[in-house]
Amino acid sequence: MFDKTVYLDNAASTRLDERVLEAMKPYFFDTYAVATSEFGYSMGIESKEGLERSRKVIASALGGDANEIVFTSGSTESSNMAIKGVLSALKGKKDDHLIVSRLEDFDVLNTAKMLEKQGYKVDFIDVDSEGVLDLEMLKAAITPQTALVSIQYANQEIGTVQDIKAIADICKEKEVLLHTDATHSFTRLPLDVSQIPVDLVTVSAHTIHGPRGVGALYIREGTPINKWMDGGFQEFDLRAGIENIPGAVGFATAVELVTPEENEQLKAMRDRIIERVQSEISHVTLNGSATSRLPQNANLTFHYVEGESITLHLDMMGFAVSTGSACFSRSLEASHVILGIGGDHERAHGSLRFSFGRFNTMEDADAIIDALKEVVENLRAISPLSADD
Amino acid sequence: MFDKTVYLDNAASTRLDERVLEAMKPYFFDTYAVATSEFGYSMGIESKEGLERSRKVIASALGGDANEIVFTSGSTESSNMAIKGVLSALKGKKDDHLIVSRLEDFDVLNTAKMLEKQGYKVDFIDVDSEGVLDLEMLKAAITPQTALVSIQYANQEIGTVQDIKAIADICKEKEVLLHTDATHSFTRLPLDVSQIPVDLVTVSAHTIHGPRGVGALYIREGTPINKWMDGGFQEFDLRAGIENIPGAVGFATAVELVTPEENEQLKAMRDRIIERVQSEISHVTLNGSATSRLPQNANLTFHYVEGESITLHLDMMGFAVSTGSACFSRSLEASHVILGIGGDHERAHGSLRFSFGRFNTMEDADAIIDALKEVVENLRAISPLSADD
Amino acid sequence: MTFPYSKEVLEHFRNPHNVGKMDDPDGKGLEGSAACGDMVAVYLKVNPDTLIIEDISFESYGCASNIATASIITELAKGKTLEDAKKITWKEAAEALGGLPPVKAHCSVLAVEGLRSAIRDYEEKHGMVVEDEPTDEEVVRRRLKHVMNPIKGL
Ligand SMILES: Cc1ncc(COP(=O)(O)O)c(C=O)c1O
Ligand SMILES: Cc1ncc(COP(=O)(O)O)c(C=O)c1O
Ligand code: FES
Ligand code: FES
Repeated sequence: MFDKTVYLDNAASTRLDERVLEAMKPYFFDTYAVATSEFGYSMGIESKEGLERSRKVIASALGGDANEIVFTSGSTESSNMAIKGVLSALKGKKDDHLIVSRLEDFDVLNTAKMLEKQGYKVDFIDVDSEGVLDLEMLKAAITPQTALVSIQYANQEIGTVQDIKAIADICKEKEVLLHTDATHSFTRLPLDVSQIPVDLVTVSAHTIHGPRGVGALYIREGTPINKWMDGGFQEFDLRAGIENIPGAVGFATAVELVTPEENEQLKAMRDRIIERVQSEISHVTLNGSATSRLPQNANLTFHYVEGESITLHLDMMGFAVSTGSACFSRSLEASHVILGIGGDHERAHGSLRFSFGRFNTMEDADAIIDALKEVVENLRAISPLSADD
Repeated sequence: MFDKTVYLDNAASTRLDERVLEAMKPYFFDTYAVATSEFGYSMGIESKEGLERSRKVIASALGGDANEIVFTSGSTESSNMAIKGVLSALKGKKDDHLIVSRLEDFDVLNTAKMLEKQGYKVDFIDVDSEGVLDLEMLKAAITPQTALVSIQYANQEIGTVQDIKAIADICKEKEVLLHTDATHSFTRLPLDVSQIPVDLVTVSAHTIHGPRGVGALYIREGTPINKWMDGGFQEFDLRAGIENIPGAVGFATAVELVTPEENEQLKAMRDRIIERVQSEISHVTLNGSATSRLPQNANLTFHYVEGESITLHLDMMGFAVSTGSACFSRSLEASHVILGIGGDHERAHGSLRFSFGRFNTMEDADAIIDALKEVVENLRAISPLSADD
Repeated sequence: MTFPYSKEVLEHFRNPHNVGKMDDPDGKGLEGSAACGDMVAVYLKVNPDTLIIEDISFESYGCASNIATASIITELAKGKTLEDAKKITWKEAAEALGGLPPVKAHCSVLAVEGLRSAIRDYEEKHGMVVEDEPTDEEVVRRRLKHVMNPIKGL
């Protein structure tokens, strides 16, 4: 429909990098056997080597050991496995208390809610108006019955980055296990498990130009965790099912392709959008922290207009972005994240998330700003709401 | 190392078909957005269309409706979801009894064993010496407390195909739900859920030259089943996590590429190996049914020799096959399938599975038979076991 | 090539030394059973004056480790006195083979047991010892227990 879509929804998913596919191809066409034991046949042994090399890449990007990485089908599975696996392993010991933040993505949030229905006690920790976790509330919530704390490293929507070190130190001091969903921060921000005592980390490939359907869970050696998917003995007997070796290789390649320069470039685009929009469009609120923020994320509310209308206009002009508006979502509910930072429904409905990736340029950022100025002005012209109310 | 490996382990996994990758590429590079709601942006709506088209292909290959297909990460996940999802939905009603066959693959078998440990009652139904399920024993095992029967359609190792219609009729008459693991029969043998009253069917892409990491679960409309992976609302709110659309498209393409002619060709290679080996090598036993058998599977025991030794010799000659020998497996346990049909350990240790795929030729079948004659003769010459004992 | 086995193991596997049943052996040992997937028979010819092993052969039913270890054991034992041959350990056999995968250590253990059992058989026949323990599946499992962890190996 357009020559080229300007895709600024990289937080939802990203375009595969051609080099990732190239790295996967040998495992599609030449070394396609399952990973056999070392007593299997040559092709299976080579498959296994490809898998284990990939595991090492993921591990070292996190500062962990290869035997602490379990491949999964994605972040959702990693977080399900982390939370359900730890709680079931601790059943009867520290069995009934889970702590999560209010801003978690659904993988953690809905797992927590489901467990609450099953009889677990769950505390949802508040955040401030920038989305920063209330550390005092976290401290106060931890009891001797607390089995696990699950706090994301960076937020999917408003981009706020938590002080994961402070959170980990609290958990360590109180001797509770800590899981963090690092889906959006992985490779974009440092998280070194040899320095920061988190016990479980959720990461995923498709947010960094890797393949869909692959993720991993870092599990610190010695962490009590039960097998979550039953079946064969794969993945240290913790996650059954044939290994997705092309996927793992693609994931590892995607990790290796991320550079500090790229992250700087993302940050520059993010800052351009935040600065230009705030100076060139009136009645705009930045959602999330101005300082402690994912390099690739800008989230802004355009007051008095509704997000789905903006995104539809932008879509017709060739731009893809997402909004926290209820109208846009499948569940027709306003963003729990914007509500969680104390925003009202109007703030959620008018919010747009711009998330950058490798294939974006500064021209993309400038182009969407120009488009926004026009769209927002037109929609405001027909809106019954205004600053005068 | 060799010009070409003759790969005869297609039951473990298969080489990707180039045409499958071609079909996936647009979803890697052009239409890479997540599937958005119809109120999302264009690229997300196109992604969703790709997903739904694929769902229809899988559905119609099974005779079901598109809204009865849930995509998963593979057979293991499908079976976990089927069994755990149904049992948890029926909890407190018909809650505590599960029936499986002794020959199930680990996805079903180990799920059943884990549930048994958690307090469920599990019956393991016997099979005869060809691997055919004992229907009388099944009938007798079903009680008013039976929540689910899970019997595979075709066996992964010895290739025996069950009379799924008879099994489904029994379950229907007794009003219990039936799950079948159709991993190996899918597209190779007909299974039409509009004719045969199975309620849940596990299928997977990587056994038919589709991508790794994608499977599906057919769930008959109205079947009580709980969500198994918590998180977002994807897949009819039954399986959270971003949809692997390239994977789904690849799976659908793989299904469409299977032809009746190909299945005939597989059968011809299978029969060649069974016939030539039995007539040209002494002391050989066919494992599994001679008549009710997967078109792509031959499984034979070469008595007095051990499978890992054979496979290693064959490997050095460029052939990849697998064996039920304990020495070959990761768990160092002999095949539960061969033991399950009443074979002794020696029969399991000397068994080889030859499984054919699209990229095999009749020359491959003949070449491995010639190699086998030499290898088996040499190993028998040094074996302390012989027909004379 | 990415085999888990050393060059030496593969060489002995491909072309095992001293194979075959021996007619009229002076001592004979059979260890393991087809049930556990390993079985080794060892046959001895012993000089009754020097108690030196003058000839030795084996038969093996098992994996590559099993075959290769049985082969190297016969090489190591040939020309040794019974006393010295008894002292050959599976470690020495494994070393002579350039190492064995840890998880397969039991296969080499079994080959060594085969040799020792053949020596014991000779000694019994010649009134040198009495004690014997039949090797059934139970005994093998017990022996193998400490060398078998299916996930981690040794
Ligand atoms: C922070 C976060 N965690 C987890 C997920 C779930 O990831 P996936 O859908 O890849 O399983 C998402 C998805 O958007 C996310 O934003
Ligand atoms: C009959 C059967 N069901 C299920 C599975 C598990 O499939 P996957 O490993 O693709 O999840 C297998 C794997 O070999 C199988 O043979
Ligand atoms: S305004 Fe129409 S769905 Fe929200
Ligand atoms: S003989 Fe089975 S592992 Fe060696």
